[in-house]
Amino acid sequence: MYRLTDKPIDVNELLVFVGDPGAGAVTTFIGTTRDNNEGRSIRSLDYEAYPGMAEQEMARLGDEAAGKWEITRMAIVHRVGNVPIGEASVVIAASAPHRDDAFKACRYAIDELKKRVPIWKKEIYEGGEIWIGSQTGERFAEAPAAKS
Amino acid sequence: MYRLTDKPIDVNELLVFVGDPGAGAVTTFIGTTRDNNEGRSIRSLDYEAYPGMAEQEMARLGDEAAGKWEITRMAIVHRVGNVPIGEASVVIAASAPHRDDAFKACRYAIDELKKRVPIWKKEIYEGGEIWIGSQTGERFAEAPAAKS
Amino acid sequence: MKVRVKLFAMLRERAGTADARHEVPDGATVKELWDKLRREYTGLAGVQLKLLYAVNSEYVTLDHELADGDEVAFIPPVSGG
Amino acid sequence: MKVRVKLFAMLRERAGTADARHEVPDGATVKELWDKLRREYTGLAGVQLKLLYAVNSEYVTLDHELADGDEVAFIPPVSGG
Repeated sequence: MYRLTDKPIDVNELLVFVGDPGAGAVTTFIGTTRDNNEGRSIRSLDYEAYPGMAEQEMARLGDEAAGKWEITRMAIVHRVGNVPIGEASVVIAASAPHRDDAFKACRYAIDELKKRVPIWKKEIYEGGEIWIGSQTGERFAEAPAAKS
Repeated sequence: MYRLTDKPIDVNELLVFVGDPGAGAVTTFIGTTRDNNEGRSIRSLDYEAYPGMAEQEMARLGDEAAGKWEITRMAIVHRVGNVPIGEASVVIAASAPHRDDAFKACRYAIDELKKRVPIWKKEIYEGGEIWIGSQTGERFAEAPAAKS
Repeated sequence: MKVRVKLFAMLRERAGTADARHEVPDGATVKELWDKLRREYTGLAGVQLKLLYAVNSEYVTLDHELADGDEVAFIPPVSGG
Repeated sequence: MKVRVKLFAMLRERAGTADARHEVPDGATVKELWDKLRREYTGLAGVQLKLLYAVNSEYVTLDHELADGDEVAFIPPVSGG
């Protein structure tokens, strides 16, 4: 299950999806909107994705993880649009016969998602908004204006 | 939240408990009853705990994790009594400002729980039942009978 | 030939469009298309970001040759999660 | 003096009791109590497990001296999770 949604993510739906009588371990990672970042007081986050390619790249992460560890099933759901403080922007679930594989696959998926999946986050903070590029820590609001 | 229960564990209850506006990451570990172990076809598991001490030792794991990593909150709920195949025997949730801490704390908690918290599992399999001691991999059904 | 251009996040905002069709010469590369976009959308001219490029949803390099009908995405540093 | 004995899992099944009161001499150690239990419950005599011991819910060693009213738990290898 690799999906974008503009609704709150239902963690249980992912848990049901990855559940399996042969899987003794399920790990999940839930990324939620924090109320602060680098000293800025955050009101909410806006997420934008490249639909189609984003899901495809998430599925690729799942395939890669299945090649590296013995996992039973994986699910990744990422929210798009406005995400209020405390709500989940991304949920990842991985099931496996044994816990070491489930932990490693889940960690791999979130680490790689942040590097590669075409999704972007804009912080809406007190006094402004700013696109975040976590690959570099760059702040894109500061990009120089067009010269010509 | 460090608790034993003889009812199915509600993952959402733990997620709500660890949720916090300052926490950007929540990890969970869910241990479920597998339908097989070392070639035995498992029907269900029976868990027994030392009430009072079990919760105390789980809370101690949480304190230790909080000393090692920056975590916001932790919850551990372990089920006792009969646990059917596919249902959760233990759920651990950890929230943290950043994901590395949340992953490490969750992993630490389940690894140490399996070593130290006074809880025991009996496998009910096709043709018998057996107490498991995961510290050693020993099978206690094979312990020699009393000699005197 | 015609290609479809997809712009996201800060690129979308700077260009003022998310999705546009552009005419390029046969055999044009992603780089040539990007140079054209920077001429046509003044908001993109000053962009200093390290971009990634995808054609029909697969990552490619700047020298990738386009074909008629391709969907070409310009992908600023991602920040999902 | 009297102490309360708690037995779990395979120890409980072998002894046929989970919870019992036992009289021990003043200054008796956990080891002396365990030896007494093995004499009184024949099912425990053959137990070869590496046990842990807790007094009033804190792990202790075999030479720990008991006090009147202590709750003494004999803890076979755990297998939670």
